[in-house]
Amino acid sequence: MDGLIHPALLYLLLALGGIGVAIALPRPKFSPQILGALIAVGAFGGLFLILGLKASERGELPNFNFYIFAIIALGSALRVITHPRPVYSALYFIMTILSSSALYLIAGAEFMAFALIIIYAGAILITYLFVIMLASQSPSEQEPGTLSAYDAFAREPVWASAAGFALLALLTTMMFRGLPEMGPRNQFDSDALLAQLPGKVDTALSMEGLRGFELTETREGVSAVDPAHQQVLVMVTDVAAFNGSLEHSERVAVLFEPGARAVAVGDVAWAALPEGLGVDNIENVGWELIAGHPMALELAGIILLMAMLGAVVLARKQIELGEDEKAQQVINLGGGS
Amino acid sequence: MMSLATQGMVLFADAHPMVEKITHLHAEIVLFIATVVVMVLGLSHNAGMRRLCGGVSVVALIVAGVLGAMTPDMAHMPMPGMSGFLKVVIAAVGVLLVLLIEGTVDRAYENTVRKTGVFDGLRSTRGEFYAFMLFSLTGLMLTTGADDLIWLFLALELTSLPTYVMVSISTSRARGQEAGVKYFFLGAMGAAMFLYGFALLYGASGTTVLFAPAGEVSIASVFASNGLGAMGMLGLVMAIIGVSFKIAAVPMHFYTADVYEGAASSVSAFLAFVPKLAGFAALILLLSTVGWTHGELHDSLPDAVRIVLWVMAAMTMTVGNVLAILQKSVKRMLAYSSIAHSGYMLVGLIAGPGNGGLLAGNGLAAVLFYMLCYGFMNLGAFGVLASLERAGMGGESEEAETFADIRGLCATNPLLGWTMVLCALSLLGFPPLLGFFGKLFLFTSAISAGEILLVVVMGINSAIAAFYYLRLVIASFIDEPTAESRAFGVTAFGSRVAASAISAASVVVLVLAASWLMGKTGDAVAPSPTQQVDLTAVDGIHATIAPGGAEE
Amino acid sequence: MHLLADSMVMGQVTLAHYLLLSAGLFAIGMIGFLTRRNLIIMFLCTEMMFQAAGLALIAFSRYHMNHTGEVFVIFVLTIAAAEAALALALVVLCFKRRESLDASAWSELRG
Amino acid sequence: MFESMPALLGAGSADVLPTTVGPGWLWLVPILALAGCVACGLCLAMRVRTKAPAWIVVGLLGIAFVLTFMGYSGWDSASAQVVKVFEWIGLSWGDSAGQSLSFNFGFYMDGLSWLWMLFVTGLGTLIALYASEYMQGDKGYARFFAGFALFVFSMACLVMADNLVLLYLGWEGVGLCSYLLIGYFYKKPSAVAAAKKAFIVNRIGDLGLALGLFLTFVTFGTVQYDELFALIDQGVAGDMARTPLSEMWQTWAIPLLLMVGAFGKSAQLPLYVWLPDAMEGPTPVSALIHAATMVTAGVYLVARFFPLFAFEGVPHYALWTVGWVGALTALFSSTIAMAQFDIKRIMAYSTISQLGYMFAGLGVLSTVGAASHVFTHAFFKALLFLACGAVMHGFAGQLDLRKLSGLWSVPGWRIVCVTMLIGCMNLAGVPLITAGYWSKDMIMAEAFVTPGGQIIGWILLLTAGLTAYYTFRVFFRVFVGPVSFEPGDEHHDDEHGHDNGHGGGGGFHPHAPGWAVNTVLAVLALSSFAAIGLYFTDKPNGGFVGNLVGDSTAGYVTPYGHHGADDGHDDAHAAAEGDVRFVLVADPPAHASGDATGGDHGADGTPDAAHASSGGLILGMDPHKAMYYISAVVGLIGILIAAVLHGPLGMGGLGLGTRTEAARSKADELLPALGPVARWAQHKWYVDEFYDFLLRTPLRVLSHVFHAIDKLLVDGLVNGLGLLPRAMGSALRPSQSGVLQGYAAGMAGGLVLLLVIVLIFM
Repeated sequence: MDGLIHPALLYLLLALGGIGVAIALPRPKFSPQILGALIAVGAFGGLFLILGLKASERGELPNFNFYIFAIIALGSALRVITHPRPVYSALYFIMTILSSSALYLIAGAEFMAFALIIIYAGAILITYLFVIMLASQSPSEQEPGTLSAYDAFAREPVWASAAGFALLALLTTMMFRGLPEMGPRNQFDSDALLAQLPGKVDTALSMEGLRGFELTETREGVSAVDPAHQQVLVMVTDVAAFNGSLEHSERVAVLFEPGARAVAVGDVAWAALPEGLGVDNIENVGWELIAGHPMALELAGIILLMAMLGAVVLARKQIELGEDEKAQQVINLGGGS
Repeated sequence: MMSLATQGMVLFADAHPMVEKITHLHAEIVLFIATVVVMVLGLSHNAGMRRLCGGVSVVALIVAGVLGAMTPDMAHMPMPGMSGFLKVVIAAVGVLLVLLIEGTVDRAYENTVRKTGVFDGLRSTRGEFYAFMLFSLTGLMLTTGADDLIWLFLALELTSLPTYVMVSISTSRARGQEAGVKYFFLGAMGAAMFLYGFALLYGASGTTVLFAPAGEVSIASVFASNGLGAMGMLGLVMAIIGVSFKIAAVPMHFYTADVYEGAASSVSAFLAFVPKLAGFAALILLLSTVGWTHGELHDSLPDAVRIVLWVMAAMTMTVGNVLAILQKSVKRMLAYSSIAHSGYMLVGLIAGPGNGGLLAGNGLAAVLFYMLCYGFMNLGAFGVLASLERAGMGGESEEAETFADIRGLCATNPLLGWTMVLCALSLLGFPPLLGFFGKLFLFTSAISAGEILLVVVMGINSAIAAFYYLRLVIASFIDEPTAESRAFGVTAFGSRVAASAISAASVVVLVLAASWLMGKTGDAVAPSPTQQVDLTAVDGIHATIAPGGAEE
Repeated sequence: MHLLADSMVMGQVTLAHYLLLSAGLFAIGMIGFLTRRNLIIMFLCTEMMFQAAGLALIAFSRYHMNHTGEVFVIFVLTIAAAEAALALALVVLCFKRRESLDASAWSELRG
Repeated sequence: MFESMPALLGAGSADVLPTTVGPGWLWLVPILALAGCVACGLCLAMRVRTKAPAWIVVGLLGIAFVLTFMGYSGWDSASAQVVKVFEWIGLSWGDSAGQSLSFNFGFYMDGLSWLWMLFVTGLGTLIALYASEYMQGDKGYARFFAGFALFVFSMACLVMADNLVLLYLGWEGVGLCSYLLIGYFYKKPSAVAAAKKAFIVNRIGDLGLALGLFLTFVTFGTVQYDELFALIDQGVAGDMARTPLSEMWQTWAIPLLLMVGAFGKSAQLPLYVWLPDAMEGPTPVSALIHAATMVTAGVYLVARFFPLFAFEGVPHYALWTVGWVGALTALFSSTIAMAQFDIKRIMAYSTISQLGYMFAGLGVLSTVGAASHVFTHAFFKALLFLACGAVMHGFAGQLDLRKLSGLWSVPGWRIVCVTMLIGCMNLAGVPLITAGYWSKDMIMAEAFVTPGGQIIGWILLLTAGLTAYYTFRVFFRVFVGPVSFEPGDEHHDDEHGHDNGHGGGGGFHPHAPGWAVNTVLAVLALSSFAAIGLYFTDKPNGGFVGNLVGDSTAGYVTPYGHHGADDGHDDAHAAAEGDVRFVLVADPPAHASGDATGGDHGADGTPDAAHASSGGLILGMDPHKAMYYISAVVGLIGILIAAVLHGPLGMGGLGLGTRTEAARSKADELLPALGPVARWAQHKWYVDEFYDFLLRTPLRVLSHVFHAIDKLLVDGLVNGLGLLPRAMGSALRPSQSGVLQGYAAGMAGGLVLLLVIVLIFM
């Protein structure tokens, strides 16, 4: 795994990217921004290409959409920092957010993908746009199309790009070095979660026509006891563990008589798990959020309250006494009547 | 058949750490309630009600301190008693900070109201100011007990976000806003750094839980069994560097002087204690996940982390001290010295809890003790500045700021003058004042950890510190008062003077209790007897469930 | 949505893709913070750095097959929103005083 | 484990002074001083304008002295009294050795502590009495006495402490008081600068002491003297394994660190620079703090830890450094003293020089000599300073010896003159009748018989001659000769009415000292003489000081046994105790074995043999005896030269008596043309030529060189210590440009650099 990208190639491409960014940053006079952006995106593209080749070698090529959205995200991120007009920067940032959310989707984080669009692109960035509109000098006053001096060109583009890409080089070096050393992965625990969602199990079983079970959590999953038939339905979350001889990994329901101590292969009646008896991403996230981090949720609420208060305090009229009031104040302080 | 019902209950209890956690949070809850009360009180049309804000805050802090003292130990933490101890410290210093902050914001406005009797709710910032303070203190208390990365992240943000607002509104001068902008923007960058570090820590370990009871997965247990790895190392170092923004350590120190100078003195005192303590608590927790057991003698951090901290500590001390020498403004000088003090305390972090051998100086206890000392002496020094004011432009009073402003203070105002002298000497580490014991403890722990070179650097830096702390002593004690310095009178807010004087008195009186206090800090960071990183536990998690069906 | 959703398991090479992207966003955000002098754009860049952390969290979350990372992202969003609210209020305040969004306009305190 | 130790050390803990419980009321001694400070603070707050603060302090210090004396009388010699007042810090983090840090507010009273306490409280009382008159009318009267009492308190803590931490507290405390009192005339920028210099230079020394303290704790696991010295006596460290000290680098490193502390406080090369400037303080302060007591704290520290300094089996780097630095300091500062015109500064340099003697004495293992010299020096130097102070006070701040002459003949100044003469005789070492002669000789004699110490001895001998010269130069110039003076330009804050002083001698009436000053001077003068008596009492045990030192940590490691007939002080005592065991590394084997073979005391029994092997004979005599004659002669020569050049024998000669001020001033100039003097008496040219080319020129050049070194190198070093951080600060200052993004760039750059470090070291 160490050879994900050859270090020399990695640093070469990163250096190229740095040069590209440095060129792309706005300058007062000659500013070949397009060229720079192309170089930078090309460098990133080259990196992803190499990674992709490596991935296809190992047979774990990511979804093709990944590459598209990754390049869009990086390209628009680049545009955020290079576009001389703040409004466009903010719009490009929305672009970055949107492509990020697509990447979230590719990674299977559906809830967060949509939350990102709604909260970030929808709420926060709109506020930004609003403030940019509010705070920019209106171009009509001056010659239309001119930029504020501080937007027109970048500060220390070369040094900043060098520092940024040095940081990127360090981060990637260490992360790629660290990847193969990472600990064993945890198991996806969404099925174990079933145990804690008795209502969901109940609904799914009802839909399959398996009614009248009393649901109880057990260590392996949910046992649904059918009092009438003296049957116990156990949903096994890890079949391979449940029985080492089974190689396929579909989830199955195991029906067997109550009171059976050990389950031999021969004693097991296999049945397919009812359709819909799985846990969605949103359920997982919700459970993790509510059951796993309830106090953090409260804390986030407190922070939002604080931020609201802070924004109100900051944005309203400050205690700046007008000239008359100042004069009055001096008299008050001095006279003391 | 198994007792399904009972087992179900147990499972349910396991799944809801809320019930368990909330028993540790009584102090924070009280503070939050007080925050809301203060927010509402501050909007009252009745001036008497508005003035209650300070009182309510003080009472709430005292109650929170008592509750903090009663906090049960968090057995799964590496240092179960730390949170409870720190809550008491926070409450104690917090009370003084509230007293000091009295009247910071709207003196001019309050005076106007007093004269005219017209209240304009839109222009009062009194109650909110206390609210922000209590928010921040709540966040600080939450930081000390963080056992989860998410929790730690949120608590750190709750600690710092209000301080950004406090700095911005602490004076109506442009400087306050400049300080606010710098502090906020650089703070956000620091936050992004440690957030990225947290993300990598999560990536390296697969969990956000920092510490968990034996047998459960936590970052600490994963690191203990699998090693840190490059990913974990990167995450840890980025988290450390990001968090060191809060403690104003090099290279994240740049904002310090500008912000402390731009903010009102009382807010500077707040900044020098609250975010700094939060930063050190967070650093202690983060470093505890890897532990100080990586050296040849099982007595140090992993090499790379140790060296990074080493460089940071040495640079921080030196940069803070050499820049402090050049300052004309006392506030700026104290800001740079605050950087230097962070450097001293980083030495304690490097030393770690010691290995229990000959002269097991406990560096973490030393850090906490030093933080306690620093809280008092620094508050006293800033408090003197906050207590002196003169009529400035536009009817708004100006606080004392430069060395020239406090010339001959011992002659013109002996109480404040001696407060300044005592606090300066204590900051210098002059025996037998409290600061001396703080340094003594740090030195001892560093020596016992074998960091001789660092101790020498620290010693040299303590000597350099004499240059500028003595200027404080000279200015207030030896120099003659000038017309300029005589223009400064004592503020109308007696509580500020009281806060400064109490701090100075603590610097002297607590010396007698130094032994007791050191014992307390030692207890606070005593390792949990049950906290053994169980190597088998981690394997157990990944082990598949043995076949066997329903168990008995 | 399953059209986009990748396979259930994210391998290390795929993770490397995400990490490269995340680190790239982080670095670009930092470069932007250092070069752009408009206060709003600067803050936008810190948001980008937050976003980079969010992307890494999602990728790790997938890799580790648990959802803690996703939950972390929710909180990151919360904090980003809170910071944005405060930052924008502060920027407006500053703009009112100086009629400029130039970060260099605020450099009176120094030394 | 014992086999690894030198056989000599096998005696076990019997050699440590047994500890007994001392009188519980001993805490009154420091507390009385502290009470004085508090009372003066109250007077200051209540703006008391009377002399009440002085009387309070004099009274309380007097009581403290009486109590000290009572305690001393009740002291069972050959034991160390331990008084525990309360436990200050008691921490433990484990059960094994070294896992606790505890120390008391408690006292450890052995001979060394008693000796120091006796003269600290005694001199403190006397000088407070003097100051009651001297400081009269000054605005900061109460402030002065508050600082004064606080100083005595701190000094008492330093001396009486039974642990290193309390000693450190006292150490810093005396430094602070010194700082406050030097800066007493805070309106004078020079005084403030001097105060700061003193403080900062002392901090360098304190750093050494602090590191020594920590290292001691690390090594021994305790800072309590009784435990510490028991461990040293057993020759083991405080760890579980009881590692023999002779195998540990700490054994020689700790003394080196402590030595740095001692050099700072006792103004030795190169840390002496603060002491001459410290004369900016009021004269009583110079007398008490910067001559008699505080500056000897370094000697005390080395003597206290002498068992470690002279520990056998490890290199004695510290001891040799102490000896050499002491000797060089003595020579160096005496040459500077010769070129000075300010009499207080001359006294300051002579103090440094005499402190050099004490350190040299310690370096050649003569703890008794060093302590004796501390004791006698305390009296005569305090006397000299107070006499100078009286002159300064009377002549409106005039301290230039070119502008003062013939005070002997001014009415009302006779007591000052006589006492000054006594002081000068002591300092110059007038043979037989002065205590200073005996104590100085003790050191020199030891130096000559100590292997490797001969050069130190010769340096000290040369210094003795120079000392005699410059001492009497002052005396002859100021007190003898025609009456002529020019008042200084200083108007005291008091209401003495010297404001007409500017008109030269004509309208100026020197203000003769009052009863308090005269009394104190007289008492001190008598004490200086009486100090001789103390040497000769109880002779078998080496006299009063010898006894005391013998019954202390400094004496329990008694160095060579060998002594001249007249003061066989520590020898006999040492023999009785049977612990002559520490020898210098440079010691030839013969000598070592002589000492080492089971308490036979070869050196004692056969002094000549031992000395023959080490020092040889001088003038066919035992070096001790020879030294008595030689040093007497050297001293007298010095006085003679002074008399020739500056006194009644010189210039115009005894009978000619018409020398003018101008001529006398000329004599000090290096101008080749001596003008009128040349015309007066042809035959004086020889003297002048000799003076100029053979004696004076080289010495002037030498002292100029040293002075230049002093200014450029040493002073520069100290200033540089301040300059370096400032330069670094100035270099770093641009980083704080105030630009938000500049800071962000710094943070990003720092992050990158630290990550590079991680990458390298991971």
